[in-house]
Amino acid sequence: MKRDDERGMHEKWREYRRPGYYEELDYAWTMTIDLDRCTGCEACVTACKAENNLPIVGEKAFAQGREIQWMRIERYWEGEYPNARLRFIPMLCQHCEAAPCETVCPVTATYHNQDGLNAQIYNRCIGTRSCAVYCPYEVRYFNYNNHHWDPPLDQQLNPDVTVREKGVMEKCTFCIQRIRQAKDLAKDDGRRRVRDGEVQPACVQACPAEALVFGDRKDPASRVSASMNDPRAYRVLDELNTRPSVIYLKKVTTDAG
Amino acid sequence: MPAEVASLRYADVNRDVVRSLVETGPKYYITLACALGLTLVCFLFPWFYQLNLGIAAAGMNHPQVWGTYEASFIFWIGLSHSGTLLSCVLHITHSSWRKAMYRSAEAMTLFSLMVAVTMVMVHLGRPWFIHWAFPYPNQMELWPNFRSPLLFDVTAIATYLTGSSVFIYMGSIPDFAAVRDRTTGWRHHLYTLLSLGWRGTDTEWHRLGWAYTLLAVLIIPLAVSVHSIVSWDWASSIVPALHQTIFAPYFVVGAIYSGTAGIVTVMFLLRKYMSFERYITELHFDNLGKLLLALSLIWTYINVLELFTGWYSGASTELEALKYKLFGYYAPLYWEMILCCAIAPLLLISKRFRTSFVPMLVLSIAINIGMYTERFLIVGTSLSRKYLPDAWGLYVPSLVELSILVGSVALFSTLFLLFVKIFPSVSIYEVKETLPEAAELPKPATAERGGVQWQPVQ
Amino acid sequence: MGVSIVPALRALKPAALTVATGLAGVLVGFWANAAFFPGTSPRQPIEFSHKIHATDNAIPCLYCHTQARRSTVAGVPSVRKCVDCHNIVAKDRPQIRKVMSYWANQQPIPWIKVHDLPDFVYFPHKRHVQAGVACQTCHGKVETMHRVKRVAPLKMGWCLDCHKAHAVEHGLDCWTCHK
Amino acid sequence: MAKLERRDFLKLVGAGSVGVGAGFMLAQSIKHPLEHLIPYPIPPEEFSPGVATWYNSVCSMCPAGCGISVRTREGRPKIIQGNPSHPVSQGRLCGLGQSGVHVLYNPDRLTTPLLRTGDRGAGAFVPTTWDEGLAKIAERLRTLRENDRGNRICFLSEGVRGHLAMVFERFMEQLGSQRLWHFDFAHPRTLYEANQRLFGEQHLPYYDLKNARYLLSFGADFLGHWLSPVHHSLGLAHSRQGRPGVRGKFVQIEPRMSLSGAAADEWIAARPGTEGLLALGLAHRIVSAGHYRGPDRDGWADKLSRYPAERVARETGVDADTIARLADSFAQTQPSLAIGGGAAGNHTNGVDILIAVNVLNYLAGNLGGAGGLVFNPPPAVDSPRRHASYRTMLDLAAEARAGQIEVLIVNKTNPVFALPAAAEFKEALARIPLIVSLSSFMDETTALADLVLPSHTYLESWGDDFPEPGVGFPVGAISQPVVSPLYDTRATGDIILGLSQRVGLGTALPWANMEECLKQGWREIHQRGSQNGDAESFETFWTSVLQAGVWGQDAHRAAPAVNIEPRVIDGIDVEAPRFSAASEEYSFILHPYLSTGLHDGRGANLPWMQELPDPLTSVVYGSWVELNPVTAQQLGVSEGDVVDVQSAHGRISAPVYIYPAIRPDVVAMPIGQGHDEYGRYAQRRGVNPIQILAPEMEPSTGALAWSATRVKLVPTGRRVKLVKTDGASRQLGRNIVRTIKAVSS
Repeated sequence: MKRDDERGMHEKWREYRRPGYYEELDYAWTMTIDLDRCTGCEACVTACKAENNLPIVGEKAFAQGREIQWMRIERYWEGEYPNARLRFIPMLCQHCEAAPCETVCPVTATYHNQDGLNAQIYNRCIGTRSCAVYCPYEVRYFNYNNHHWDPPLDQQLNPDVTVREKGVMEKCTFCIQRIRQAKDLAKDDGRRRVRDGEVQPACVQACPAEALVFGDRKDPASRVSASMNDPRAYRVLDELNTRPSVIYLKKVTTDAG
Repeated sequence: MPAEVASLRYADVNRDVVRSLVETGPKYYITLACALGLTLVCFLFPWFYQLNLGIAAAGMNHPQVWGTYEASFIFWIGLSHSGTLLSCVLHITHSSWRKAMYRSAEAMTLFSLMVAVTMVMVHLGRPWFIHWAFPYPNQMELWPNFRSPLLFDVTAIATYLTGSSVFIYMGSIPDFAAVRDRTTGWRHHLYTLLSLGWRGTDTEWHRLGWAYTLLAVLIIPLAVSVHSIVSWDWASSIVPALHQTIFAPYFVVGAIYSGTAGIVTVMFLLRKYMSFERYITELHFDNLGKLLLALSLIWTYINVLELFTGWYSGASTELEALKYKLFGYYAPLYWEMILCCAIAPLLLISKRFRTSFVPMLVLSIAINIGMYTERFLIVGTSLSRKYLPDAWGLYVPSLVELSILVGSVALFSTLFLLFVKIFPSVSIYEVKETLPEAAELPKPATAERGGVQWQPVQ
Repeated sequence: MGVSIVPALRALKPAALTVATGLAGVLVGFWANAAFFPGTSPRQPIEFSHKIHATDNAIPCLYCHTQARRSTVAGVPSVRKCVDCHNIVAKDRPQIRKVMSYWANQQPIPWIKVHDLPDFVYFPHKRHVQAGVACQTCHGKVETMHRVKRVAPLKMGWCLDCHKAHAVEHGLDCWTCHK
Repeated sequence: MAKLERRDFLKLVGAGSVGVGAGFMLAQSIKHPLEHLIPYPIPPEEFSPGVATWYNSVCSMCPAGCGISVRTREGRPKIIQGNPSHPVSQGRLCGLGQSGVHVLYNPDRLTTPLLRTGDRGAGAFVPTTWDEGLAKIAERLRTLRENDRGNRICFLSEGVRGHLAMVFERFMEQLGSQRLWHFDFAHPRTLYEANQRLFGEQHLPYYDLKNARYLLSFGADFLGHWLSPVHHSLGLAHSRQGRPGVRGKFVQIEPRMSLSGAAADEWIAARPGTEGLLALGLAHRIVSAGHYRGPDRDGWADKLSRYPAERVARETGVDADTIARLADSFAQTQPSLAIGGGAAGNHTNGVDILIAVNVLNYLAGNLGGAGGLVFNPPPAVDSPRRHASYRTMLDLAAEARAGQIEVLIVNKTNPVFALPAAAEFKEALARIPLIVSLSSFMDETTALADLVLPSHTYLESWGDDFPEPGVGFPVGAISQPVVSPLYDTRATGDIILGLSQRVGLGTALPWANMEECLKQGWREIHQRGSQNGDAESFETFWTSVLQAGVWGQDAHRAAPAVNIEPRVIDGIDVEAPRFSAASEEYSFILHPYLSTGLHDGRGANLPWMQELPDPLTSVVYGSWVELNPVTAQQLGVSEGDVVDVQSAHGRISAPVYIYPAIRPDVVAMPIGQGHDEYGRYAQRRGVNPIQILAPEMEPSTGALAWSATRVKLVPTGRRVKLVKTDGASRQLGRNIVRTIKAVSS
């Protein structure tokens, strides 16, 4: 096979468009979210903020709808009192295999990488925000201004993650810094591949209900593969054919009894 | 042919047009100063504030990440449509009534395109990196994303801008020469340069005629494609109410519609304030009125169709988006749009209305307000009602946005005011073609082939 | 009336010439700054000579930059590391006295970064060192320099050239180097 | 070429120089700013730059006692995660626990000892030194002790466990004072009492949610904040999806849907205060339907005959069919588990209610086995029962008013915020001559102090913790400093030990600092372990405990044969709940609940917690009043309308939030906001519903019955925009959250 840079643009394009291209990824990082386990406690939301240098935007920005939550919990009510029920669903970047955001970015600041991740390159972003328009999951967040951390809160910032400047789109990366580190460690150990469970994004790590499972779906023995094969598995907005890498397991309801 | 036109002689045309360039009253300067000041205060200052602070200066939020800037962008692109496109269509169909108005219509195209490009800059989060959207070899070894409709946009608009500039310039060369010959001092030098040594020989006329017609033919599909491509920014998304195949024709029709209305406005102002009463006449308003009526009917049809497809889909996503547009926070704007763009233009059925100048001005402005509203609603409501109800939101433009909207009009006016003092805003040579005097002259031998029937009197 | 553009050009010449000179000046100024004040070799608080250490005394790079093999950063040696040797060696040189005064006050030496990558770049020294990339590939012949000078442009294209030449695994993926 | 004129030449030179200057500046302006490379004077041994180091410790954000792992880079903590080896948190952690880094790095931390200068409460303090500060208080303590007036010293601490509690205990003992109290607003005092009365157990049992197949929760928001939320989440998740073919069912009974209610399979809104009645109604059904076959069956049948389904249905508002269904399932689906707490324990009949809930566990045979109540062995270091009830605090206030208290030491507890205005605690504090606060923050109580000796945060200090309730076997963990102190503060233990040295308490507190104290304490634990043949040296043991972050013993307590004496059975009854004020005027029952992020208000100064959307309403940065849609309609208010919530003891106003899952006769408000002090993130934000609570108490324990206040609602006509993240709250048939019906087993 030719090296990546030796192939012409057309050759590459043809390859990207070939059905099954994404099945041949290095890894196919996948997350499953068991809605029957999820309690909506938002530990994952905090973990994400801590790990990924999400800004403290302040009350005013919240009132304007400019909060940044790579991981958020959506809540949907069903029924009326006394039979009202509340359903939670954690929503984060779905790392779609056919991501609408990837086609629209004019500068390729967002693209699909060989690990099946929907990458967002902050320093390439020019801020057209079209990816957020195209994203049906609304998980892309825009930096409307530069953010400030009252010192010494800035000392908490994770040095492995860029602090985003104004005018840049950002979103969940599946904690790429942790994936990268796990790969680094694997290489240090002389291993070719990362072991199952070695990478845990912050939200997965934090979840007190162990509702989130993360791993490589190409590895049939991984926990996430087992989880994906649960008959309850489904994808949100499946009808849009975005083919997300985040797979939800249906919430179980019971008869009275 | 209206009487006022019939009474014109070549010399009158020359004198009137050159006068419009040379004689500048204090009123002009005051207007220019106002426009310039308004551009500064309402456009540049807020923009710098926004560059400094970030898009936080605007009212956009999650999930409504596009706002008035994007709406203004489509609006200005739309406004740009009629000028050159109409001019080209009328040129190749030999519609002689075009000749008095096409220059300013083309200028409108050019300047609204420029303003549209500025709106893109205003819209971007990091406009200082906009060059990354252009394909050029660079040390990062990266290319833009050719799959992106936004990149199609960049290409289409850049092409259209180039085409329109060349078109308007080319059509002006004989006029520049005419002005050159009637001015002195720095103006003479300027027009000497601008006219590129035009002498008015048969060969020159012949070549100009060919080039002009060729360009006209090329620009027509280009103009249609530009707004189709702009519409793909929306239509190729999967946002409910935006993801529609009708969008390309819808946008093109809307664009021509608002552009034509824009021409009416500009015609009125030129006629009134630049003393072109004898050139821009009831005939023009009548014809433009007919065009407007036709366009308004097509536009209304597509709007009804949009409602129908939304309802017929039966999908909650489409229905909710439609419901929000029709009855939500911005419902008054929707009905205002319907009033301005679908109902009011029905007045154009009456010829008396079409040939009365002030009512036409009012209507043309109303249509453009309505069309701006349309664009605002497309951007400002659809994104608030996407797939996940939990993420629904509300978008209200901020003061900075509104100010920049006003400022963009001022910017356009400034550019136009400068234009009328540099370009002959009524085409001298083409108007002359329509005069009775033209018939008296011997036809040059090239006329048969080149379609140019007249040669200026030196 | 003549139609020649020559008189017009002549009339406009002085203005055009002024503008052209001005623009040419901008280029010259830009070039002069980049060429004569490149900032690639800042004056350090202590005139530390890599030549004396690495060539004359043959101290290997990793002796002081101990982290390069294990960490993302190469590690700048602690003041104690300097003092460990200079307690004995060349105690009376003026530059060494400066080091000792930092040590006496337990102050860090405020070295100025010569090789500075933007914050959005993830550059693990250990990956490169473990892959056998010589320090000199990116840092130049530091061992011959009295004052360190950046010789590589440290631009993205430059990184990519090397990644391509060595067919680095996923060496062209943005997320390999950007964080 | 034409001759260049002098003027033109000058013009060109001018233009050229301007151009060169501009170009030069342009190049200069796009240059990278100079950055420094700062070495360590002495290289740290614990970490190397660029490589993360992990430390295990214990979370102190709430009393659950989760084990944590802190990732540090270049000596600075970056993120807190659960410690996978710790049986309580098992590698998981809640949002509040993760916000611990914001306690450490809080910009509003007190950085140095402070001495009051102006009037009390005026907020005028000057920095002072530790020597001066300690000397000042030590002198007072010594004088009081020497004059046998030691009892005039009062020590009010947050709930602490382990050796720190022991140090406090000895310190006060040596001073000759009995006035040592732990005060936590949310301490489940009635639960302890109920367990004590029915089972004779001092310690709370371990609730084995993990193995239960049927869980009945009476008011306990065990996923939100009750006892050990992280552990409970793990347990519930496992009970549902951790066992192939078995899915535990869970029913929640509470007037307002809590986080746990939202997770429940069935949510039942019984009338507030009647949870005990409902439990006994279920018990009646269990016994009368023959599900219970114990030897004392007749006694129970007789006793429970007073709770027929009709009566219970009438009084609780839960229909008889549901009662029968729940009771049958509860008794037949084994193992099952009933838990009670939260609002159900905070009524005037709270102890009765919780006893009634335990009766269910007894009757269904849930005691001692997997999936039921597991009685805990005593912890390795037992904590004294020092939790102050509301009555204790009232007594304290009375004593203060009577001038019987001369020195008050407050350790990180905030009674001024967490006691109702009706207690007049703040006014009582004014009568105490010397108030010393050891808080890390300027909270409402600290603002009234004369001397502030700011203590380290838990991430900077030594300590240990023995979770309560335990997990069924002895567990302990050492909390170690993960960062060198950021400011001129000292660890609480060190302050007390330093004081005791200055006062001359000598032998009882011989340690120089907390680390020594801990080491000695853990040496004893190690020795006890060594007798069982564990022969490693103490140093190895110590290091291994620090590294693992946890120590445990495989010593499950044999299930005690619980036989409830007939006398106790006879005593079982639930009184009708008492609510303050008349129901005619005050027509709603106020249901204050601990906010998920802010807990009892302690999290209000943490920006992440302020910005954490409330799990159920998505509101951030403020207070709100939850109303049933029907109630809201009757009052003519909608979301964002500000209403006055008036009790007989005060009033507060907050915007309305329409909450679909709350009883129409109940209004709910989150606790946590409404701080006057406590730093920039907490101040002047929302209201504090604790302030308007009626001083109703559970009579036997003196616990504040904080669910027993009646209020009326008066719309103010003002409107605000409620700051929340949610758009629309219904799915509109879009199938976003999909469900699947369980095949009933």
